[in-house]
Amino acid sequence: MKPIFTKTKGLTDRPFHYCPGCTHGIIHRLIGELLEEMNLIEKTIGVAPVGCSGFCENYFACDMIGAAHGRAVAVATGAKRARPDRFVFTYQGDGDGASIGLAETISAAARGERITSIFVNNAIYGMTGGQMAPTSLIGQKTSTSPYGRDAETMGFPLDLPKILTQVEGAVYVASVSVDSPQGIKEAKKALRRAFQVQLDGLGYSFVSILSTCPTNWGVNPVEALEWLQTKMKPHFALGELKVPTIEGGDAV
Amino acid sequence: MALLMKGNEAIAEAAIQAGCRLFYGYPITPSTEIPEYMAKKMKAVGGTYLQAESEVAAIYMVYGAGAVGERVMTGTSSPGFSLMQEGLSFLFAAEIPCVIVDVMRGGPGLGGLGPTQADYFQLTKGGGHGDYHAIVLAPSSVQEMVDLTKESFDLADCYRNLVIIAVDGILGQMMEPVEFPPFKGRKLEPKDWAASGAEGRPKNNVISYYLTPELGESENIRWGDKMSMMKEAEQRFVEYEMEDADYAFVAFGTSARITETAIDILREEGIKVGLFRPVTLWPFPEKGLTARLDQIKGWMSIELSAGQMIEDLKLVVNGKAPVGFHGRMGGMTPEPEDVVTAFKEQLLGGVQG
Amino acid sequence: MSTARTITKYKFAGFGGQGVLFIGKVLAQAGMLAKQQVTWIPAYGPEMRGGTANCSVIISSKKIGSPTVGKPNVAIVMNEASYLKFIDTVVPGGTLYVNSSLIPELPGRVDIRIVRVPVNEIAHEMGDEKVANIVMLGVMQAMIPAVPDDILEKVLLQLAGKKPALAEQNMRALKAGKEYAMNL
Amino acid sequence: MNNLVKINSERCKSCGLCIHVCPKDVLTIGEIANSKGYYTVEMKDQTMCIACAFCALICPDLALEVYREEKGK
Repeated sequence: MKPIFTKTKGLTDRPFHYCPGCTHGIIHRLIGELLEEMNLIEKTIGVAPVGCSGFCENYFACDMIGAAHGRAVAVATGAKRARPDRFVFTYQGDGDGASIGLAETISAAARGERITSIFVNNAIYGMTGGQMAPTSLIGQKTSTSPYGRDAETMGFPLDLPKILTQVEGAVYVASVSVDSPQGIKEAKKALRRAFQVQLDGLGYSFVSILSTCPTNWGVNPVEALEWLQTKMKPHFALGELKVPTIEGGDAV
Repeated sequence: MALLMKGNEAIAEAAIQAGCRLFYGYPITPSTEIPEYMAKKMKAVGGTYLQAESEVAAIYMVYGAGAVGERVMTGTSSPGFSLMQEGLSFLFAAEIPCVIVDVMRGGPGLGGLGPTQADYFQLTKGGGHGDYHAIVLAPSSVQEMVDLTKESFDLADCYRNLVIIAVDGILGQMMEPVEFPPFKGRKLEPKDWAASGAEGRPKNNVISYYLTPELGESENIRWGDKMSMMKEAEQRFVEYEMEDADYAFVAFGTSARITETAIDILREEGIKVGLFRPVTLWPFPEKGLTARLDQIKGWMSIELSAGQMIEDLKLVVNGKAPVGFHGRMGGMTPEPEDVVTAFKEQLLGGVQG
Repeated sequence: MSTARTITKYKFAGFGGQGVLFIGKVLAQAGMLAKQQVTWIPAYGPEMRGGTANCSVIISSKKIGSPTVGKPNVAIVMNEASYLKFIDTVVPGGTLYVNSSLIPELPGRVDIRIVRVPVNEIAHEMGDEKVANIVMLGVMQAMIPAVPDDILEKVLLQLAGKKPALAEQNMRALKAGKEYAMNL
Repeated sequence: MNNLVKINSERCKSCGLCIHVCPKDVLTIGEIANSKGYYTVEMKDQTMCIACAFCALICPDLALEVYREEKGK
């Protein structure tokens, strides 16, 4: 029989600790596949965040560094500047990248660090039990917005990829979603381009991925896909928001 | 040939000579000559200077470079050092070798730019969370800043531990003649633990957490053993006029220099006093102090703070002799004559010279 | 230089731009070349702007303990604020060099020597007011030489670096200061 | 057709996303629980499987592998 789909060597054999239906696993797999397909496993230094994906160093087959809350991009910067020959990526949640580590993210983007950030947005703090995130939607009930997020007192959800399009050193910015097989294929395409941007030394590349949190959203995994599609997608800019240009303004 | 150099610049040059090719930092007075020197010189030696967006980012950039196995340094001053405390705790747990310079200035708060030693607690007791210690070196001359900086990278690599060079604003800003003699380093193990890309070997993870309390305890015990080892092997101090001393001052850095002059004044009056100068603030040189306990009739801690090191001194003296204190704060420094007067008042029962 | 134990503590003070840190550095460097122990400490930070920039220099025949100069043997004050700040700190028997171009006759002291020199005018007559600091260094060197003349001149030339015009101007200023002192 | 979705039942967490995206409805939650207590996914109708691999694409736990029957073998 011809294998159509088998496990990538870019991931270890360790089973994921994520809740049933959590789409972190899909994103891990896409990254693992690309590390293998692009022949990067032995050349990569990944940086893990704090949050649900804070143990992801156990899953990726490459060398990994565990960062502190929000500091993954700074750690990645330090590693990349020390070893410019290595492929360096960060894997971060929305709290990590858009709240406690917002300054690090935007500053690394402004410097055009040759690193790739994968930003997983599930509109909630999953690891700690479902508190409000910088990306939580207006009206969304979380354990720290029990009556729903209201803009008056808690402000508005932050669309980080949209902001990053305004930062010169951020060369590739995409916002994708892993809520369907088609979406997953597009997400992989975006990640591949982001990786290539780094390999080509063009600047900072950033891929935001809308992801689910069935447990803390209080829905089953299939309902979670629908919640993502109907509630989250309308609130966040989607697609390849910024692509590198060559002289003459054409996309490469 | 001797060069006349500022302490901050001498530290930066010594670091480069020790093989440090990465400096991540954020400028803050009175440590700014360190990043400035690095910005100028790193390029020439094929290294990297990077100005971080904050001290928080800077210390984690240090983490990244240390985790991939490279020699790396940052330098800052007290408020910036405060911002780095979270990172220091993480770097300790991840066992990242690195060198941090704290050129202390007045506090608390934004404080002033004058010299102080009021970061002593933060430096030696661990300003971040958890049970940890950095090796803390306290030079008292520009030459010693060079010698200790060169050695600090070996110490960091040897123990996979943080090494902090603690000076005050005066030492950072002061020019003194210095020489850069060749440095014979320690024999060091290859960094096979580093997360530098898993070419031809199993993958490495460099992390700072543990999943279970059992593992948490065993890791803490292992780190504790490492700290005991450093405590045993790395205590350092320098003595001045201690051989026949009846009374002894304990002081480090600039206050030790001031105290030396006070000792000269007292010696001219025939009073037998000496100086015990800790060179390592952590590990505190307990062994050297203990060896003098039977000899010394009274101790006195001289600090540019409200009295922080005196707590460590009292733990060692343990009631065997009186312990006096004199200090200035907020960026002021005592005159040697002030030290003399305080000594006479506190330890000679108010006898005026 | 005598072989007996000597230690001289200097304070150089003025407002930012008067080059007081520079002449302190020249003296320290010259002291080092003259095989003496030296320290140089600037007052740094906000103090460098406005009021009083100053530096402390010690030249000693033995190891220097305290590098701070609370009570200088010699003080150079280039503006009025510095005069007021430091006149009382000079040790009895010490010397205070005063830039009389900018500092009016103010209450003085009888237990120290006060040397008033219109260094700005002297420098101005030479065509460059910026070397007033070097003129004062020349006065000081003529009155109580801190280091051998040739070493001081060598350092002054060295520190001018690659600017021959500046080096020449400095040498002339040093000489002008010395000559002024001879006639005091 | 005799394509195969090979299920690593120890990795399956019974989330049901594979069933949700399968265009041919060949998967179901089975009656057997794995060591973690999850009733794992099974192929209920191998003949209908077109080996599109949508199930494996969306499986968050790497529990599925997909094989296509090769012609003439």
